[in-house]
Amino acid sequence: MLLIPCPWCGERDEPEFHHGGEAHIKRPLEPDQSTDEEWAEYIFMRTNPKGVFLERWVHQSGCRRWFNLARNTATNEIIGAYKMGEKPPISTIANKQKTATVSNKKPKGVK
Amino acid sequence: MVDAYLRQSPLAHLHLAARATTSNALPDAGVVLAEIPYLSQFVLRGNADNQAFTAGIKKALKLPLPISPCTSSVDKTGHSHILWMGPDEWLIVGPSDDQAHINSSISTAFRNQHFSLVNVSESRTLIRLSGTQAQNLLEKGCSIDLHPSAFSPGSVVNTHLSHAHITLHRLNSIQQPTYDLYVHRSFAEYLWSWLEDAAREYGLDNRSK
Amino acid sequence: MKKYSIFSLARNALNFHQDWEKAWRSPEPKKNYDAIIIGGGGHGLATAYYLAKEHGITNVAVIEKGWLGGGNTGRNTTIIRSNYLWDESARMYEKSLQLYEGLSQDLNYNIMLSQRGVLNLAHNLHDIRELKRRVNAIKLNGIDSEFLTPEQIKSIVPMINISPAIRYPVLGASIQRRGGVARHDAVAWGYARAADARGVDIIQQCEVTGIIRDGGRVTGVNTTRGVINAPKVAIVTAGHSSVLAAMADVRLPISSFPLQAMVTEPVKPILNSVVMSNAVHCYISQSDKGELVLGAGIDGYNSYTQRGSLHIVEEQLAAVCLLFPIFSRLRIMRKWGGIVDTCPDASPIVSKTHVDGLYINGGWGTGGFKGTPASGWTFAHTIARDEPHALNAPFNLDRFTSGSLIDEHGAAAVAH
Amino acid sequence: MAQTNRLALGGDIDRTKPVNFTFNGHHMQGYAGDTLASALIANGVRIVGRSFKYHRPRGIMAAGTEEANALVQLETGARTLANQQATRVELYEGLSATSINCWPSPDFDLMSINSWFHRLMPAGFYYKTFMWPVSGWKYYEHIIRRAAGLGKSPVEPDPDQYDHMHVHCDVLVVGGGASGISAALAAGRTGARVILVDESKDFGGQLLNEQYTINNKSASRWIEDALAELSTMEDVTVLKRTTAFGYYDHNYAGLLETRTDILTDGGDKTRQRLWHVRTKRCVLATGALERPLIFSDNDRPGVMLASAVRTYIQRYGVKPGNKAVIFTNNDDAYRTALALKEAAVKVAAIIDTRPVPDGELPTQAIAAGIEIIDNATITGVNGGRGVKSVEVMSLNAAADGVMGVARTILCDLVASSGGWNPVIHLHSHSGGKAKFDQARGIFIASETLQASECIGAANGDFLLGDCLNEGFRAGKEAASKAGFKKASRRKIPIAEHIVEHPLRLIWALPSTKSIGERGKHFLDLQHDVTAADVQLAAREGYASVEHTKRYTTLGMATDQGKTGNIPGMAVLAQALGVDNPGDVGTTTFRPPYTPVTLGAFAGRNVGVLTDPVRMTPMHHWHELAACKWEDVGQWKRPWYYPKQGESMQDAVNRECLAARNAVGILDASTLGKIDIQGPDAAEFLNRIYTNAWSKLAIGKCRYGLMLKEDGMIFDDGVTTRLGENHYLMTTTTSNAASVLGWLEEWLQTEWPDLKVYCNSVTEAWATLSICGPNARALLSEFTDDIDLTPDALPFMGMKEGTVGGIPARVFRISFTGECSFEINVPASYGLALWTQLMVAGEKYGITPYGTETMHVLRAEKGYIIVGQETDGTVMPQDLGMDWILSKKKDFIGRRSFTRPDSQRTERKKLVGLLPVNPNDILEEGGQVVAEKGDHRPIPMIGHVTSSYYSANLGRSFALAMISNGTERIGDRVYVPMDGKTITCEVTAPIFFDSEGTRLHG
Ligand SMILES: Cc1cc2nc3c(=O)[nH]c(=O)nc-3n(C[C@H](O)[C@H](O)[C@H](O)COP(=O)(O)OP(=O)(O)OC[C@H]3O[C@@H](n4cnc5c(N)ncnc54)[C@H](O)[C@@H]3O)c2cc1C
Ligand SMILES: NC(=O)c1ccc[n+]([C@@H]2O[C@H](COP(=O)([O-])OP(=O)(O)OC[C@H]3O[C@@H](n4cnc5c(N)ncnc54)[C@H](O)[C@@H]3O)[C@@H](O)[C@H]2O)c1
Ligand SMILES: Cc1cc2nc3c(=O)[nH]c(=O)nc-3n(C[C@H](O)[C@H](O)[C@H](O)COP(=O)(O)O)c2cc1C
Ligand SMILES: [Zn+2]
Repeated sequence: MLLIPCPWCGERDEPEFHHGGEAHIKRPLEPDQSTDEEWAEYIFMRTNPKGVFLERWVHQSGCRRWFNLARNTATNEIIGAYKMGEKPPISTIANKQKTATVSNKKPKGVK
Repeated sequence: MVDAYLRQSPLAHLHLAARATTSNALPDAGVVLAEIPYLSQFVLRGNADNQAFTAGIKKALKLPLPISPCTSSVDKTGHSHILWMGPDEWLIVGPSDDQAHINSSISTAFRNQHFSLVNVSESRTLIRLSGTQAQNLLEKGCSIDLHPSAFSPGSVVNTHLSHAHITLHRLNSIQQPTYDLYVHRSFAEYLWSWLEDAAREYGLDNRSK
Repeated sequence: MKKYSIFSLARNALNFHQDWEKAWRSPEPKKNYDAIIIGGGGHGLATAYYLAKEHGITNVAVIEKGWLGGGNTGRNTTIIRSNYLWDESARMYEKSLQLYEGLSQDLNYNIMLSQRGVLNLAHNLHDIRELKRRVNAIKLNGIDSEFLTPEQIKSIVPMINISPAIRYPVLGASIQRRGGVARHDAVAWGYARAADARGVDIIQQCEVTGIIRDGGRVTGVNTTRGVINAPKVAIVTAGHSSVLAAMADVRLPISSFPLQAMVTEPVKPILNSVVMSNAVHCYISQSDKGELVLGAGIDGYNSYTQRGSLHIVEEQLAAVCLLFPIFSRLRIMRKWGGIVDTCPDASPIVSKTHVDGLYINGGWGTGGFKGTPASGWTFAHTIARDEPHALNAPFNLDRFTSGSLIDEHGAAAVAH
Repeated sequence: MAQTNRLALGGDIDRTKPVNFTFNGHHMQGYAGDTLASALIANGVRIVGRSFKYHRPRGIMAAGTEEANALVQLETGARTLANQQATRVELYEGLSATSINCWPSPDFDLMSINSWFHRLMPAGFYYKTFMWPVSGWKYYEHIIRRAAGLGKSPVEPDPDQYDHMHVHCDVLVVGGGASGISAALAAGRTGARVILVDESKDFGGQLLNEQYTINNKSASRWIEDALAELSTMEDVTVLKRTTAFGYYDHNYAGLLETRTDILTDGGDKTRQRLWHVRTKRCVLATGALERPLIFSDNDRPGVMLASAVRTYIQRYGVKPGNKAVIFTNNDDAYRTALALKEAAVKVAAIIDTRPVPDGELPTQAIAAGIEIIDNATITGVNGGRGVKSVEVMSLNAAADGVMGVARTILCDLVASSGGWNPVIHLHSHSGGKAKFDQARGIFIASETLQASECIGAANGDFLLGDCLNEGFRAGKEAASKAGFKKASRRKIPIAEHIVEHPLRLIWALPSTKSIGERGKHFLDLQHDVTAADVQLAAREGYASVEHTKRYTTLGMATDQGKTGNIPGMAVLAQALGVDNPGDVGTTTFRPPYTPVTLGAFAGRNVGVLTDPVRMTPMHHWHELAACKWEDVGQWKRPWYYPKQGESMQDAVNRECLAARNAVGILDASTLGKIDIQGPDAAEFLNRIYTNAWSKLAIGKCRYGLMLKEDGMIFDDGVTTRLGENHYLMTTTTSNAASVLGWLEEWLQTEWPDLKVYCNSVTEAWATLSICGPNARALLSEFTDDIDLTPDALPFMGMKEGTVGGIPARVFRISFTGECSFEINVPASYGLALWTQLMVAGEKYGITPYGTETMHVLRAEKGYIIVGQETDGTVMPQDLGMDWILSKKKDFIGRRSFTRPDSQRTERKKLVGLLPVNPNDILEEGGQVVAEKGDHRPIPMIGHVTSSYYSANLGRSFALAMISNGTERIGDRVYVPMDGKTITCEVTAPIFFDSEGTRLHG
């Protein structure tokens, strides 16, 4: 059971939260102008990385707030929480990423 | 046509008063439970960063709006509270006859402010829990750290007690810790049964108000 | 491949079993193959087997980063059934069940298919309506399926509590009598042995770290044991689908979640069928060794840790105690987790990709063990012919763009 | 039977308290403080049970959690327990135990015939056979299954209660041996919150089995003092009989505390308590488990772990044999020889695999006059039902064979020691890694993912002084890292040390013939896995340690390989020609450390507390009215109210007629209600709902559909404008929480600029819905401040006022097609108003109706139910609801309408179905086909979503989703059901009052 740091309430047990999937997925501003592919990308396609993952959670049974979390999906290590609209804690992530066991590296094999 | 005495709290049909008097008095009961129905309760939503809003509330209710997470404020009588529910959400609690007062004093406090006040007095009932084993009892179903160093008097959290969602408020009592459990009325009977069941090993005294 | 039989056992016994040959070789990877299968789970191995058997393509490597069968194939609750709602699914899973029915003989490896019947319980009116919808659809698709009353359930599962007084009473169930369980490891090992016998190289302890492309075409893979070339590369890595697809810039609608299972201490036979319930989430069967095999719900967050949360297990075991109060004193002996790759419509992807020569098979989520044979069979066809078989054509990747999803959520919630 | 093997002196047992028990029906006696195992030994019992596969006689091999052999069935009836380790069962008065896995008795077991065929049954033999004939496996399996399992499951419900506890601490110390106690003391002295647990009933770990001194006092005094000090610390919790069974992410541990023994009716005490501990730091002082030596026929009753022999003597005052042979590769086992000697048990010899055992302990043994046979091994154990003698030979130079002549040594006890394995299970549970330490021949913890540390014997540090030191250091450090830095001036205790010489690693000891040819070298005693099986696995290519495990089932029994795994892996390494067993690795350690009952996991969430029953304010009225309930999520809703003698159909018919011809009343309190306020509320609704909201007048209601981004229907409901910036949204019962969540998600994550607040008021209101021609008359008796005339309060209007003196909102919304009034009153008045309406309504024929009638009435009108007509694959257009899709604005899901699949003409559409025979009722979930036919598969064109008999129509009818349905109106279609196929006509999905006159009436 994860221990999740709500930016407001502090660390609470996972069952108080609900996972909201990948963070920073933007809804097309003009859905009508988007192609079927772009629309599918927005609704369905997900990065699902093994390594640092920027994800959304809502403190459902607590303060009812949505927030973002940077977590390593290979170890479940939590790197940090940040509020909606804030930037991910890039430097901490970069540090941790070095130690993260695996991540979705940019493919090396592309010729 | 419908008499006020027909009003029914969610635990009314359990006849707690009758049970309390018939159950052999438990002088050493580790847990004391009571329902305190019909409190005035309002959900207040607004922007905590807005001075005008926080000041306005303080003026209207003569109570500061608790801005720090998981805290509460209480008036001198000890009967009115504002509980922090979220960064833009509070639960205002007062005696049962306070509904109109709370409603009008806040509604008239602001003009052109974006806020909301919703009367939820009927949504939840209150179960008050005390006794030497109160903390242990809660720990059977609640994952919040209730150690006094982590959950001091006045603390308030929204959380689970077993399968029920509760707002848990530790009162500012100097003696034994006393906890107020706000529970949605549809869950009240479940929660009460759960508490009774979990309290068995400690001995239970249910006092009706 | 030397044939297994009671006679070969007796013969080898004389020599203290010194002379058995290896079930599969452990060859060094060659430089070039006609096709590379990434992932030595049941699906990958089955794909290789059918490539060799059905399509004569034997210059094939299965590349496995760990030990073959060690992914979800080695950690699932082994429920096999074909009672799916939509025609597309029913056809695919029925093909699979039919292949399963002859698999021990086909592979000359006893996979211990035990068609002891799979029950899906209904606990409310909505469940009943949905189950009946499924039962009817399945029957009209020519697949065996029945609806049972609580009393009929009791006659098949005497230990279940059908009291109407419990919190979520058992109101009915669907049963597929041809459904059941099989030895999961044997499925992987049997396919591996049979594929190896047809010339497939199974390369374990070799992790694919990159997919090499030339223009829009695949040419091979980078691995921890060097570059291996092939004009066709197939990803069959279940929990790791997204990780591998990302190596070729292919985006997938997949998320990977922990899914847990557990076994109790072994007891004398007491449960002869497979019982599943979605409303009070649990699924349970008893293995031939005697332990109860129990599956939990999925954890609600992406993770590759092969561990899940304790509270999920607690909820699930409370459900077991509701349905089987007699099991409360039995003890869990071991619990573990797998990584399930779930699609938004709870149906798999067995498909070509926009990269020429790159194929993807994944998204089987919580229910792909039963799909293993048909998955391999159709995927082999897709790879060999560079076009899908009619059975897997609907399970293409494009459906997320076109909207023609095969939504198995509505009726099934979790599909094991 | 007398306690023939009870020593005259010694042991932590209370000789003044005899305890009676039975084993396989024989009456026996032990003492308070005994385990079942020590009592059995005292009574001279050697064979406790039979092994799993070959049904070989098996005795007691250990004294603790690592016991693999001595499993019993405890008690009978509801409280029976399967597969209990005799070594962990504390003896209690009246205990009754029986052997498992044997028939008729452990001494004479018919299934032992299996061991005759053992050569046909190597590892994995079943994969190679039973394949012919094709249908044969069914029968083979049947027979094989009968042999399955060990003990028996109870067949009655569990009468006991289980409990959960959730606690937090700064330092969790697992294991209460020398290391753990020291760590807890050091941490406790800083003022940190500490929890110290040990699985046993006594603290002390290995100290209890030895005679050490610490700080110049006996170890037991030191333990006593330490526990006394800990008990004075306010924030320290000490739990005995408590096993840390799992260690999880983010420093979360599961503990299982055993609280009542099996016979006591716990009363108010729960049998077991599962503790959930969230700790800041964790000290794992879980000790080490001795591993056996692997030699030919090492499973005979009488072959035991050397340390266990010592434990029985020191702690329980029993002797497991009369003449012992010690077989060891290390110094520690010499302590057993000395202990035996002291207890006046003959020690025939110490057989040491090492060439020159010359440490201090061997010297003491020689001084005690014990013969030491060095560089030697046991090549065979004689005595099928218990050790009678051993064959001993010298090891050759490579230690892979034997030489010289065999010497037979008479004995009835073999105490074997192959070294110690640190217990790193918990460390591994949570993702920690292990590495092999060649020098010491052990796996120890390396990287951890948690804030944890293994110390003492659990870290391979076996000397007492080191354990104490490390414990103090680790305890202090953990507390300090958790923020408690208070220094203590107390000194670290000092213990005397005997320096031990290194062990000699020979994993499978050679015999006169190759392994597998003569005798059996058992690794996994419970599953009968031998060294030959592991070698076979390696030979056949099941060479990964994980393959070997699964192919042979090594370590997969209830003991999870606590003694057999590491030797097994080493044997595998050897078979593969790998020098370092670390390269082969261990299999994964998984929770639970020792088995945990399902009941403990479930805790209090069983029986009536399985899940909350949500109740409306009128719940108990319905109950008194003897309604039948429908479960909707956690809610109980009245399904129908049968009168005496009425069938369900009778009741529903009566309710339906009353609602259309008189007045019906429904408890609709479960519908979700969301209060929406703010200047952007209308804009928000525009985006959330498919239709337009800006122009809705105050006091008016409007129906809305909510979609997900994929264009599929998610929820529906009526929203009312209460004020300028104030709306009240209603949702379906089951989606109430998800809709509020949905609104918040969009507001907080996508549109934070919108000024809107949403709050649930579902529970604040009781909702009483009355409908039918007499509804207005009834209601008008209750209100004088709300004008109920159609003009003043038309359909889709709302008025606030009082009803029965209670402040109320009255909505003219209808789900039945009748003129209806939805009355919302504060929840606590709901029951009062309901009761009054029932009284006053009697003259109007008021009839309470449940969800079934509601469903019939709405279906007659063609109103959909989300989740019944829809299933996540249905768009508004499919229901013929294009009218509700605004063309002027974007809304959630709209873009998906233009995806190719949304445009397909053959999509399923909502239609009505009328069975040609009006008495045929279709099955909900029935599949619709276009042509009659018995062939299967047969193409399906859709399915029946709702189907009822309508008393109002005097016939059956149904709603269905049918491909191209609208085009098929007037066609005949068929619904094959069990036994018959029903012919239907496709109609428009409305059957009653299609003009809506009643609605507006
Ligand atoms: C607890 C649990 C219970 C389940 N219960 C059931 C059930 O009852 N019935 C049912 O039908 N299904 C069930 N499933 C689902 C089923 O297990 C899976 O769908 C199925 O086993 C998937 O098989 P696979 O061969 O595709 O994947 P896997 O067996 O997971 O094989 C994928 C392989 O790819 C390898 N791999 C990954 N990355 C790389 C790389 N970079 N290079 C090389 N190799 C790589 C992995 O090591 C792995 O061996 C369950 C799953 C779980 C976890
Ligand atoms: N000379 C040797 O070869 C040798 C070998 C091993 C141990 N020892 C002796 O053993 C002692 C080591 O002390 P120590 O404290 O490190 O270990 P210990 O074995 O004395 O204590 C460990 C304790 O942890 C308990 N435990 C283990 N797993 C548990 C779990 N999951 N939950 C709850 N309790 C659990 C055990 O029951 C035991 O009481 C020393 O006295 C040392 O001399 C000597
Ligand atoms: C159907 C099935 C039955 C199992 N039975 C047992 C068993 O009897 N004993 C056991 O220790 N493990 C059993 N396991 C679990 C495995 O030991 C192991 O935990 C699982 O394959 C996951 O691998 P891992 O724990 O090594 O990660 C079983 C697994 C499955 C899928
Ligand atoms: Zn919060």
